[in-house]
Amino acid sequence: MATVLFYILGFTMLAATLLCITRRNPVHAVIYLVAGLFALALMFYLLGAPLVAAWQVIVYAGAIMVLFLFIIMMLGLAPQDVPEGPSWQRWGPLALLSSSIMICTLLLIFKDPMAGQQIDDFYLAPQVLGEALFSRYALAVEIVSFQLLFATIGAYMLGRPLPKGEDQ
Amino acid sequence: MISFGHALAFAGALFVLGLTCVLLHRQILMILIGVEIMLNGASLVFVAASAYWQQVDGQVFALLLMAITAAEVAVALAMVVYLWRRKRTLVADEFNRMRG
Amino acid sequence: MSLPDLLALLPILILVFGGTVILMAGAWYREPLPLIAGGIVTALLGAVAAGLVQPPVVEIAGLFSAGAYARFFTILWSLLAAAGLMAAARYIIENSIGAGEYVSLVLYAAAGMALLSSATHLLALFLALETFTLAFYILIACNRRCTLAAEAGIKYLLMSAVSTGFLAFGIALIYASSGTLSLPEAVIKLSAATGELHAWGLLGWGMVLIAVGFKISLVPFHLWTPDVYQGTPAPVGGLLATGSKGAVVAVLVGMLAVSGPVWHGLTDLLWLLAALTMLVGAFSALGQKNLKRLLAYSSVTHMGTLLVGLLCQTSAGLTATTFYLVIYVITSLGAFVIIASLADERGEPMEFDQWRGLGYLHPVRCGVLALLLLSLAGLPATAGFMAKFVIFEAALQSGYLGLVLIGVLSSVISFAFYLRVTMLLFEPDESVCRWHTGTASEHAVIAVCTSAVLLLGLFPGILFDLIGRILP
Amino acid sequence: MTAASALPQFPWLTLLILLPLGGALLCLLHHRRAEECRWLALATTAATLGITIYLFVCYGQGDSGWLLYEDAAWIPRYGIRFTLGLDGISLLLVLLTAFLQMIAVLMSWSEKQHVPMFFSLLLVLEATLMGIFLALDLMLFFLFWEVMLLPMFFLISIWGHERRHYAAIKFFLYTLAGSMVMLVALIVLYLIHGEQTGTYTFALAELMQTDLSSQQEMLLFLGFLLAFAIKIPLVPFHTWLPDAHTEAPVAGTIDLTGLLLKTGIYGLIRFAFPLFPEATRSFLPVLGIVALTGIFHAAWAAYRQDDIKRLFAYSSISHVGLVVLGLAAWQLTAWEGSILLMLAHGISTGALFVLIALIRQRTGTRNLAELGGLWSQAPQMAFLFLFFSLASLGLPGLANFAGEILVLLGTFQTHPVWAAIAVIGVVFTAAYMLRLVQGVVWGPVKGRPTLPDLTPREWLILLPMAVLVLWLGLYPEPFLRPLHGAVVNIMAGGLP
Amino acid sequence: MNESLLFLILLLPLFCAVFNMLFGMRLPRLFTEVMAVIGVAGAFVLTLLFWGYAEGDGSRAVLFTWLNSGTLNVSFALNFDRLAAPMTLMVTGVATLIHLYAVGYMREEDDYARFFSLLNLFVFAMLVIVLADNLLVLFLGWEGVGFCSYGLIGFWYRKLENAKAGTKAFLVTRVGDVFLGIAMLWLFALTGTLSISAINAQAALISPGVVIVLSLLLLLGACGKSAQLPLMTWLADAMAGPTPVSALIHAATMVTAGVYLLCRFFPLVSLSAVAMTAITAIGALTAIYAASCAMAQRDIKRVLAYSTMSQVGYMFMAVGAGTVAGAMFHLLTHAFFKAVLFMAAGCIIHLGGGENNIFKMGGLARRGPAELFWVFLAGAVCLAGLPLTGGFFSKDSILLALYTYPDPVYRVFWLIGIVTALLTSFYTFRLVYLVFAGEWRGSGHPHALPLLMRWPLWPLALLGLAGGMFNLPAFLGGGEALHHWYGTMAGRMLTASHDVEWMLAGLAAAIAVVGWFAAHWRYRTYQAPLENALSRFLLSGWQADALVDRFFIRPFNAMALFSWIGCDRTLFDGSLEGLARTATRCGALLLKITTGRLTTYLSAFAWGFLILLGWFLLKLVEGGGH
Repeated sequence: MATVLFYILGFTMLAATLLCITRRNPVHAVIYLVAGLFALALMFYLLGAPLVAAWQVIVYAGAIMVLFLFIIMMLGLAPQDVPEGPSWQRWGPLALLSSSIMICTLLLIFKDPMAGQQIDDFYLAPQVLGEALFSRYALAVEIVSFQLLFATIGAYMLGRPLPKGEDQ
Repeated sequence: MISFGHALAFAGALFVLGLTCVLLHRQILMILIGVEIMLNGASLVFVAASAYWQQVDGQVFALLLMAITAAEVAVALAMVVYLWRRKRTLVADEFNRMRG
Repeated sequence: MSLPDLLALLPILILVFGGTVILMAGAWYREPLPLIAGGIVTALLGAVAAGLVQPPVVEIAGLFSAGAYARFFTILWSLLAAAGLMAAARYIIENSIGAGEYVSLVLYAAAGMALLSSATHLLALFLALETFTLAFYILIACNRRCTLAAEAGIKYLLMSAVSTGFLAFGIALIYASSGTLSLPEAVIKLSAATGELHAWGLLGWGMVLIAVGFKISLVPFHLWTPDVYQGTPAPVGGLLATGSKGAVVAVLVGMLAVSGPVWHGLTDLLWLLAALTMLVGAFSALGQKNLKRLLAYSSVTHMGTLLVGLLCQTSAGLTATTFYLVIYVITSLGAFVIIASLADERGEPMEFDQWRGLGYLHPVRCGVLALLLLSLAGLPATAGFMAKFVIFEAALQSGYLGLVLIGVLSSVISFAFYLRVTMLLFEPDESVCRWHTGTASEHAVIAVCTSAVLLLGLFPGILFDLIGRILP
Repeated sequence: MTAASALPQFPWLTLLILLPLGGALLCLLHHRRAEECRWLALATTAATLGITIYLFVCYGQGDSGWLLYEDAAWIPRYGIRFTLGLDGISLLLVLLTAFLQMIAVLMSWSEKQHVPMFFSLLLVLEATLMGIFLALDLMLFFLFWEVMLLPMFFLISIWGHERRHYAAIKFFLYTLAGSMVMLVALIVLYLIHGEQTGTYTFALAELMQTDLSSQQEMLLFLGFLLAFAIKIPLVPFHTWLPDAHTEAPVAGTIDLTGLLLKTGIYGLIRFAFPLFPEATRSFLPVLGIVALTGIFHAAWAAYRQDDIKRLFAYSSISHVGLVVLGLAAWQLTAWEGSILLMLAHGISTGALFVLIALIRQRTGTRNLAELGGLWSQAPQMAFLFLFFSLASLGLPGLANFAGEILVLLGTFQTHPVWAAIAVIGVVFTAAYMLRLVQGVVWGPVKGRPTLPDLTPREWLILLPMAVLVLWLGLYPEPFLRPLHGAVVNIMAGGLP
Repeated sequence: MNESLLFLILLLPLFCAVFNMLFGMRLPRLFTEVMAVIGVAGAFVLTLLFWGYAEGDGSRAVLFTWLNSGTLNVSFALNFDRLAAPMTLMVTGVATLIHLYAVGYMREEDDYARFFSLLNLFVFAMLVIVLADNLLVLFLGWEGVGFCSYGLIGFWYRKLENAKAGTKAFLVTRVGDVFLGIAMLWLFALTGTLSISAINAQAALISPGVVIVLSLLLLLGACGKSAQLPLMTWLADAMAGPTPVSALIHAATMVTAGVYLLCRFFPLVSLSAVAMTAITAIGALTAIYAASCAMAQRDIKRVLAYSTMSQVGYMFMAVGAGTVAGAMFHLLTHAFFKAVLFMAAGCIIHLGGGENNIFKMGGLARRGPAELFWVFLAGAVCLAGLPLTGGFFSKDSILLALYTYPDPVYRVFWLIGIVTALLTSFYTFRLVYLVFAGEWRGSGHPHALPLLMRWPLWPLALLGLAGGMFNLPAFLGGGEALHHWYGTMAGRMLTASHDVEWMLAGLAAAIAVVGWFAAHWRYRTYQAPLENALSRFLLSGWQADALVDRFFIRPFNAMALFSWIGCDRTLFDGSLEGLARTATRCGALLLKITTGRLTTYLSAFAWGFLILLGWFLLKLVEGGGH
């Protein structure tokens, strides 16, 4: 049952993503992506990662994508402002490139002897994850926190309005 | 029982789709979205591998990856705003004053 | 996190907390000079701490090494940060960039590089790499008066983001394949599986290679380099060209030094990459008319040569690579600082027309620039030659005659374009005009770099001994 | 190694290198006073010349050991040592270097542009040349060998004539390409030796003991030979020389002809031959034929030149062809002749370049079609021009003849056909030389009816050269004496 | 006295040459002139003083070691022996008179110091040849005379033709030097020494085949200097020089150097019959060739030049016929009368106001001083070989030697000699008639003849006329003094019955007279020069210059052009520049990839990734294979 669900979710996710990347309107794209991310979150859950799944929804779908939407709105990127996304002249070689990459990647992935292994049932309780996060990986968390701090600074430095007369 | 290979295949497909998005679009925001998709693919591998190896590390990586993505997106979007203000365009190819 | 761990982390802590303090101070205190001075002192303190404090542990939290090798690079990157700040002082003030933010970002980047150089864990590697990459996004673009900087910023950012994607996926695959995130273990597991080639591991390492290749600009992932170098203000460019590449190479060297020869599956590929990189970099630089772009292509060539050293995977090769790296960092930094020191309200001299005949107006700096360029080219009696020599020696020892010959070819071509610049500098030209005379701090950095290049060129034994002792 | 006595002796050889370097540094530091730089440079070169003459007088008695030997550790990790040694061959070349460099300094006295840099480059060049002729550690040699290119490059590219950039780059890259190949060969040799014996070293004496398979030896020899052949230059690797000669300022031209070309030959003698005796033996016939080809090819090409500097460039190629022929003959007399010819050629052609520079200064042209009647315009100059041209075409009694005849006499002993063909080259030399003299010295006066004749300073430059040309031509014994022992040593495949 | 004092003979002219070179223009003219004459005259006197050294086996003097390397040890050494002594005396003696003459001749020349200096240097170099003990020293003089003649022929360098004539002389003689040089190298390789006497002593040990080649090499070397076929083209052009130079170089000294060389190496050369025949053949061919050319020449000096060539041919024949004494005898008498002829020709040209063309002269017997006519006539009769003159005896002895040579081929040479004698007599009297008979046809104003240009002719004229006395043949009651003086060096003893000798002498006398009559018949009254093909052919010296141009100079030029343009410019530089261009083009191509557009860069990323993937797949397939 879980297995079937996993595959359904997987293909849903891929479909949503495919729709996302072919949209010309960024708002549509983001919405499709959010759908894909939800499916992914459920896959995480099925793979025994409830906390990651929850955060996927909260952080990715909830925060990051909303941030994207926010920026699109803020800059007022109406669909006509968006350059014609994929133009058909570029499709040919790109489709070839992408599909070759896709085929090669999948071939490589299936070529590995481990590809046939099954994932045993696994469930990682949030508290175990939390413990690992704040003991073994405490230093990593610190680094990430600093990174977020400097990202804020950076966003502030770059995002400030330009002095008068300097925008073109 | 989920096949490890299949999980990775989903992840790989997601990654390649993200890469395709990056290649396909000329608009900076869409390129960033493509990168997010690629990173999601990576997360899926981590989580799947974590389950396969019955370890916590993969999930930790996935979590921290998410955080880092957030930081990066913050800066990237600030840059987008900055560029928009400067040039009123988000087409990546418009930024080609330096070349050769 | 125990006390010994913290003690071992002291230099990083100094850099990071010093940076944070200066950031805070910058919010209240708008005078830039003291902030910059504080930053320099912090960086130097970090270096001193790394040099003097003997850590009680060899590994920090299973993520970072605390060995002599890591400390050496911590010192190097701290000093680089100090030099970068000294060179940037005028740039910060004249462009009214927030000094607190700038200084803290540089210190933070240095901390990131130091962490990367000492990473022994894939997560640590990823985080440290992201850390200074993030800092560079901002540093490149933070000069709001410069349009080229914005363009460079977005190019670097997007390319870097994609490479992050590759790195993350690569690490994920390695993890999936080996079940561990510890760097040496993962490497050993890969190399242990010689009987049956692990597709995932191979693919994972390949993707990591792409990310690394992007960072150190290997062909074909090098295309951003000239654009970003050109757009980036020289004080930042100096750091970008040296630290961000050097730290990546350093971690690879450290990894190989611990794990011994690996990469059986990748050797041919790396061979090809190194050859391509050396040649494409050299050929591309031939037609350049812009000094910073030229330096970018030259750095491509240099990274190709470094890759030759890495490819050897022998102790001679790693020593040579480390030596080469240090020399490259010093020389390259010197060149960028000279460009920075000449910058004035017109910007930096970049186009060749601006350099023509400049040697007679600014004889010392142009002379030194010529020397540094020739050192980059590998003229004997400068450090650059010793560096090239040891790489070739190691490569020949490992039997890479073909690569060495390609390296020789690229050296000869490199000489062609470096010589063109040096010739240009001393070509009498009436229309040449003066640039900034430079400040004492800039001159100090140039002097240090120059004397290091000369000293290490004539007496490279000092550095060899040091590297011999620190290499794990 | 025997001469490496335990007694600490005065480090003359190191001084020979350091003195010009110090002078160069002082010149640079003193760059605000151009006038004083000239004197500084002159004093430095004079002091160097003094030392070399002192060494010549003290040690030029034909001892077969090292006349002087200095050795110090340098980069122990790679077995690189700072080893200098002086034997008869080096002694003569060092002497020539010091002499010609002083001439070059005097000749550049009226240089106006960027004087301090000019002289410091000249002095650096001198130091590196000394290093080349003295170094016994291959890495040390290579270091000097490469660094030498740089001052020359700048001399051409900054102070040269119209096509200076082209010429400078061509010169640098061409010679660099060769020497990079040599570097690779050098490292391979080092590694092979290291693997065999366990000691990794660049010391010439030890590398000579390496056992090489004949194929290895041939390849390595070719690697070395390429570098030297380009520098010598042997046809067909010679085309950089006419350009470099033509475009270089006079001091540069003197150094190029007089000294740089000699470094290639010296490299053959000192390194390529002793390191790879088997390969040398099997390659000598090829070398001889190449040298012969060079003699004729260059003489022909010289015949068609209208730029007199270019003409002399080709004449130099032709002359060094004869020098190499003498080496290829592998015969004692021929070798001594070759080395003597190197000296003679350095001086006589050097003097001719001096005169060409003076002629150009006065007439503003180097084109044969625009010159003529120099004897009416400036008889003293014309006389000297004729004199050195005759020396250059090998008139007996003048310097070149002594060397040439030794080469030919020696070569005939082992390779009669080569020698016989080379003698024909003598006519060809005469052909282009006489065409030159006819165009410059004789004929109706073109341009101004009179030109300022030689000034005392110019006499000061040319007179010693004329005296030396006569001396070498009539009584070369003092210069041959130091060679006897040294040449025997090297031909026997060893070092003193 | 000491033997090394012999060097004074050499050093005196050298010293005066150097002195005049350095200070000549700064001192009074007279001083320079006196120095110049003293240099030569002093040498003459010294030769006389040192005459005793030449007797017996001669004397060797060593100054210092010149070259010393390996087995080679060459000294500056002189050998004053019986062969050298008369030659030295002749060279210095004639040169002294020529110097005196030159003082007068160059009275109006400003650049006199260079002239006298070169003249002295020339004498020095010639003496070096004569006195050299070893081949290297000989070569020094050999090349030295080459250079001095170069400088003297091109003395009036402002006219480019003169300079070119000098260059031509130098170059052509240098071609000969190549053969001498090769011979020298070979001799050294064979014998391990360069000493001439040592080589001659060892000559018998050399294998016969090698001897032939060596002799031929020496012969060719001699041909260059002596203007024999095929290296004769320079001599006629060399008349561009001042007349004293022509007298010195082309009469007395340089052209005879070749003969002297062969005489020096006679012991070696005579070992090979083939070489001897070759020498005779060359001499005979040149003699008749030059005589034929002389018949058509219009320039007085060129007539004399060709006559010189022809007479030197006789000397070669003499050597070839094995009589060194005969060769030297003719050499001496020829030096005297030819010097007279040249110097008188100088006076004639002077009188004609610089006119060289004999068809624009005439009537000089009355127009000029009578003594000039007599002096010239004296020289002419010697040249024509009228009986009892010096020329008659010396030529006769050569013809005798040819006639009596055992090899029948020599009869052919003898016949050529006779025919040549006929031609000689004809063109000599043609010259005399054209110059002295009839009316003045020229236009130039005569220059005054200084005294110094007149009286040096007399002693030479007398010596020429009476030259026969030196070696009067036995059938005339003579003692063959010269022959006896040379002793062992004299070569073959001529043995013929007096009847034969009388017959030959009579024939020679008859031939000379016939020639005279023919000239008298043709030129007694003025005849304009013939303009037919034959005369043009002879005038141009059988088109020799054109042939040389066609077969040597043009190919040389073509080769030179090929080396310079074809090889260096096109092939070597072209390929180098092509390489550079290719590199630059590669660079430009690579720069095109750097479009500045992010999409390009990202697709480069993707392509790189694809290649990586492909590589791995390949690896895995291969890895799966085994």
